[in-house]
Amino acid sequence: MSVLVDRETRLVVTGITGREGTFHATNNKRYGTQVVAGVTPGKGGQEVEGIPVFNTVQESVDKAGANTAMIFVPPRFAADSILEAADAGVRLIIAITEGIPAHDELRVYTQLRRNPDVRLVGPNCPGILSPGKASVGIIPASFFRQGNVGVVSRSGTLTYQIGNELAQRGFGNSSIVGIGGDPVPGSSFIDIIELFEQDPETEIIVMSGEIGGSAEEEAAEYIAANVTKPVVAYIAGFTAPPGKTMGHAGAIVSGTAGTARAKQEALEAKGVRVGRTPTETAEIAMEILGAK
Amino acid sequence: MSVLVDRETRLVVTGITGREGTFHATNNKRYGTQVVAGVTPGKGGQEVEGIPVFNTVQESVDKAGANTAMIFVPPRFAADSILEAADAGVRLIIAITEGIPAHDELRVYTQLRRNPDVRLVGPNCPGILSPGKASVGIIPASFFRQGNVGVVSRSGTLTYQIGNELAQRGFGNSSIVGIGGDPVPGSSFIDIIELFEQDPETEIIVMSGEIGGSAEEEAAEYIAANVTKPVVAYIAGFTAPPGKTMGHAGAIVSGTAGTARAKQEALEAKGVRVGRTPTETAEIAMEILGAK
Amino acid sequence: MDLLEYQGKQLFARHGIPVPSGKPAKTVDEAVAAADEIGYPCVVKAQVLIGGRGKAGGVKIAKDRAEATRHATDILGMDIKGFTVHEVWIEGASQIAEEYYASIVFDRSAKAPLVMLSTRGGMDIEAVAEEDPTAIARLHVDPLLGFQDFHGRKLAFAANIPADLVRPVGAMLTKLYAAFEAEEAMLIEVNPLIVTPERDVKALDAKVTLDGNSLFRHPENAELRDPSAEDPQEQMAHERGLTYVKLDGDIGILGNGAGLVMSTLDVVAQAGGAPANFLDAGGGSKADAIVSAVEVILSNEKVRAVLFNIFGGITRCDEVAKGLIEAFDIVKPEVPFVVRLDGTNDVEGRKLLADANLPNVATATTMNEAAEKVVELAKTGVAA
Amino acid sequence: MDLLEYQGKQLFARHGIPVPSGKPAKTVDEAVAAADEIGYPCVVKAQVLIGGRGKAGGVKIAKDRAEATRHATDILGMDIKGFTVHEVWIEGASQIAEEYYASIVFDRSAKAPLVMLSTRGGMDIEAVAEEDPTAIARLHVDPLLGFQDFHGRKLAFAANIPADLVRPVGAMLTKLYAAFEAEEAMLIEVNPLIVTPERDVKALDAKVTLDGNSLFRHPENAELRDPSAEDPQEQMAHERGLTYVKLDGDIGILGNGAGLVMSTLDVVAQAGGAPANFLDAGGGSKADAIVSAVEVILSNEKVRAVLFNIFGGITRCDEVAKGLIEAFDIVKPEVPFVVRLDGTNDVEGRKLLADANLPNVATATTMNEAAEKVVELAKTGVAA
Repeated sequence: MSVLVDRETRLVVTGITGREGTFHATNNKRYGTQVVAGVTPGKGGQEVEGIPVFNTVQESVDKAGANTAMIFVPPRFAADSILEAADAGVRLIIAITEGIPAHDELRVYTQLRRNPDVRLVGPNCPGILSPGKASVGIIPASFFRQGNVGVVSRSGTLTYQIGNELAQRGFGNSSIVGIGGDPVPGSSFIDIIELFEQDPETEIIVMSGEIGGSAEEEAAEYIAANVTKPVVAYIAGFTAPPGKTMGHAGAIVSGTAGTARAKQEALEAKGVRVGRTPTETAEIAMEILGAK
Repeated sequence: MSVLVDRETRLVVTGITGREGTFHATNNKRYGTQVVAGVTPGKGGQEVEGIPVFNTVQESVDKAGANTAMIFVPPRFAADSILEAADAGVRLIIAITEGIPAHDELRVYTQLRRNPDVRLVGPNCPGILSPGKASVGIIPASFFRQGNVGVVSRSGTLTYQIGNELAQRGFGNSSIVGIGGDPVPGSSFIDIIELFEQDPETEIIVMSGEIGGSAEEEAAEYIAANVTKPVVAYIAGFTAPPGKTMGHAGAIVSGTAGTARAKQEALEAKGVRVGRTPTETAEIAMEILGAK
Repeated sequence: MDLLEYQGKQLFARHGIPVPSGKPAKTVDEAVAAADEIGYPCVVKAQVLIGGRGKAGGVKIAKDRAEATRHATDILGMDIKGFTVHEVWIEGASQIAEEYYASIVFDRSAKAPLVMLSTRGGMDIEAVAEEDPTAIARLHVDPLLGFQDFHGRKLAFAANIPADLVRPVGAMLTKLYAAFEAEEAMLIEVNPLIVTPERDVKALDAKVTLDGNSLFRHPENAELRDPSAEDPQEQMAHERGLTYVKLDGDIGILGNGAGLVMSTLDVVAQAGGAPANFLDAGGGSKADAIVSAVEVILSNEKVRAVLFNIFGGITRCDEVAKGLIEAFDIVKPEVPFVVRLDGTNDVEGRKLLADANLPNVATATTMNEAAEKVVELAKTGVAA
Repeated sequence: MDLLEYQGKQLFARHGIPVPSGKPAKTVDEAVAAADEIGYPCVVKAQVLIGGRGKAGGVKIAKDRAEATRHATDILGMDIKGFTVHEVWIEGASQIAEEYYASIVFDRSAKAPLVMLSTRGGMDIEAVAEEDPTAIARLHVDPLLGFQDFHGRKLAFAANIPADLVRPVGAMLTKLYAAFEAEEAMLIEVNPLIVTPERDVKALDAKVTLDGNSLFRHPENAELRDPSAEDPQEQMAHERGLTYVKLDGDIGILGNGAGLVMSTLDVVAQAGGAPANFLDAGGGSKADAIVSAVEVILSNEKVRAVLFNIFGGITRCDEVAKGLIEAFDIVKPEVPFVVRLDGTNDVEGRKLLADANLPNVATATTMNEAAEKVVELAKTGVAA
């Protein structure tokens, strides 16, 4: 088992004819993901590396049976592309695009929330990897192998770093889910932790957070109330000075709330162990798995 | 029993300090309805005929326990007033106001539909009367008495006409519900017929429709599939020339669909008897009740 | 409220929707001056609030000034299905490669705007809809989310618009929707939406219906109502805040509430009579509204008898009686009246009427009885 | 993107939000001319992207020209918490009867705009929030429905705004929300929102943060970025499309992905070092981006050692290695580098570096090892 993407995933890639879209769609396909379609308006009927291209997401659903969409269009078109995928009946939408206007994200989130059957992961996320089954997005899949650690992270490269630390210690992953660091992520830590809790393959959950917002604090409450599996956390941004933007819009620190320290304390208060570095985080996970 | 309004109704009247608002709120109270509050922004703390006035609907809910709102504000403020009532947790909103812009109605309808706990009746409707229990709106209540005929109607005065025809023949009403003739009514024939079907006091349902739209045709389908009680219908507008507006925005005839004839045929095809005049409609109802 | 074609095009232009340029004209001189300014060939188009003007000879191409003069002379003053042409619109002739159809309708049944697109424009779209419903792509829009770019693509691909036109046609739909929403329209229809040989997309016609209830938010649109295009009686009623529709018969009808008035028309027709009008005096009618209503009804010379059918709710019967008494004092009608009063304050109203003892006014206690009486009076001048 | 006060007020004015009139000035002469034009008394206000300028002496009332000259001279060039004042805003002095607080925040936690209103304006709102949270009325808005009139009333009554001001304050909130939405703001704050003795409502201050990602839709706002208000290194980075934040330490940091870079700062700090900057080279960094990044990092003279921490995903390690080699060729850095490459094409990247044999470049296989090495190098110039 794993969460969200697996051998049943039938992926449509919007923006497939762009340079990056082609590169990563091809990578995902090569990994073994069923990439059944691409969408680029006006290029319907073409093919990209053997993947048929359609004019609309609706066509990719009707004709190629797509059930998952990866959004790879430029930021100004991404909200429209996500709404199109949802309208076409796609149940899981994974938005890689970085730099989507925050108000676009807000509109999309508010609209999608009205349909509980549709799940958005991202935007501004590296995607989802279920090692040995399917890779959707830009996670360098060859570094990870199948196992029992579920990883959920707001940061792309930090996800790889932590996954890699685990891999070097011999641990594999059920799934690695990047939820993105944008102001309005489609899925929260809680949403993904809930899935890992239900996933039989996952034995331990590693969550990687960062400064800004309150998603980690909310996850702490949720974990204490609902999660039976061990959770280990990492928080980036202890060194960030207050009031400075650190690249993610999600990383605006306002006052004390949202600091790395506040998040660490909130998690530890609920019994979640927090590693001080990616390495220490991996070591704690290892220790817990060893102790089981 | 009865539907929607009864002795449990705790009414707040928005626009209570207006001339018509005061007149009808007082009338409703005199009939026995629990009129617990009025709302006029800036006039909180005043009283209207012994009814306390609040600044916001929220206050009327919090302090006077209002559970039903009657909207009596001028058309340009009505959409806002309906949304305010819904936001304040009022479960039943009865909008009397006539002349609300159609796009306002559309926004309100779309927003309220997202909350299945809130029901809007109207706008541009005469209100709801459950004889002997409560009267909310402008229906001349003294003409009607308690009984077993449920009436639902798009037109105000036509409702009184039909109710009166029944009363003259000795029949009373469980409830009389005006749904209004506007482009986007909050409740449809189907919504109210569903309630009458479940109401033990109601033995027969009279629906009064008119030209325009397709609400009567949709009701015919619903009745055939879901209603066990006898339904008698009346349709106004056989003499209306196509393409002419007859006062209600709801009464724009386009082509053949939406004509009185088409509605009559749709209803009769599903076994619903249609009276040619209000008098004949009352006679059919009488005949069915007598036959029972 | 329906707009004339050129008013619709001016509204379109405000929202950045490409339309041919043109000028309105009310006289032949104005029309020829406009044609000279626009250049030849140009099109002289009758401005009337009714369809089918092309077939009726209300749209003509002018190659030169002589033709422009001739067409303007022919069309101005022309009668099209009962509507007199008071104005023409002169516009530059467009090169047409394709004729499409686009519209946005306030769909009451779905309770959402419905956007439609077809490549089969330039003809009667209802006939297309009947003959081949799949030729028209349709899409409902969530009014709180609004029209999205993908909606435009979805419609365009579904309607088989050529790939190079998907983007401009989608952009046109986006702007039409923005106009529909911003101007609070009930209908926006473009037939034909043309493609020029240069592959530009333009609205060659414009049918716009606005929501009369929203005009307080759109003062510039409220001014567009063209009284000269309305029937004089309807215009008088409108000025007095009454809802009045003129019909072909000889029995004047007044009631309160649109449903009851429609029902009254039906009952009168069933009794063998022919209603002369629909008149809804509205909720809460006061005496002076009744006076105005009587004046409007009697301004139609065909009227041979008048039926008042009132069931009081928000309207009080005593107010109606007072208004009727006052109207008789002012107007001194020569035709017989039948009055039926029921509902709020009916006892008081009936007593007022009885005390006033108006000439030629009969009363009735039911709607059917009232209808029968007035039909008889219209035929014979004597109540049955 | 933060706006200066006067830019925020000009944005407000575009949306019909009442603000005092004024003029910006960059020199004392300009300031005095503006003061003469506006009239006395007027206020000379430092324009800096940092709060607390009042306490720092950056806001002064001028009764006459002599005072205006003195204040402009004092304030222009002044340092406020590390920000140099390059510009002042001269505005007419306002009569103040009441000072309120209003703001709209893009609330990430609730995923909805949060509107706040309080009668306790003119002071540090965070202090008010801590001392008496009930003094601030709060309301989340459904972004698809938008701000409704009743929201304004609800907030105004909840904040105990006097009855005569409920309508104008509500109208102000409606306009602020319209501006928030139309301009795609992340924050709009008015503190104080004043009531004049004539009971007019005005925005006496304006704090506006726009969403940098949306500027392509707002070209007029994109032009407001004031490079002179930014740190020179940050400005250089911005021009080159890099996300760079200057910090106080001496170890230059480059990584790919904000999370990894933040983590790198933490690990360096834990190892006893002090980072000189945050620099995210972004996803898919190409060689020339790396060259730019090295230039930006080294333009900070405090930097004594540089750490490259790359975990390739969309970024390919060979591209990073190529960029580093090219940068050494162009910039010829004098400080030592530690490079850690993992992820996509890491083998190729490491080989390129090994073959290039750059002077003063050490490699590391883990993040911790890299951090320890660079801290040691910054201290001693020699790797541990």
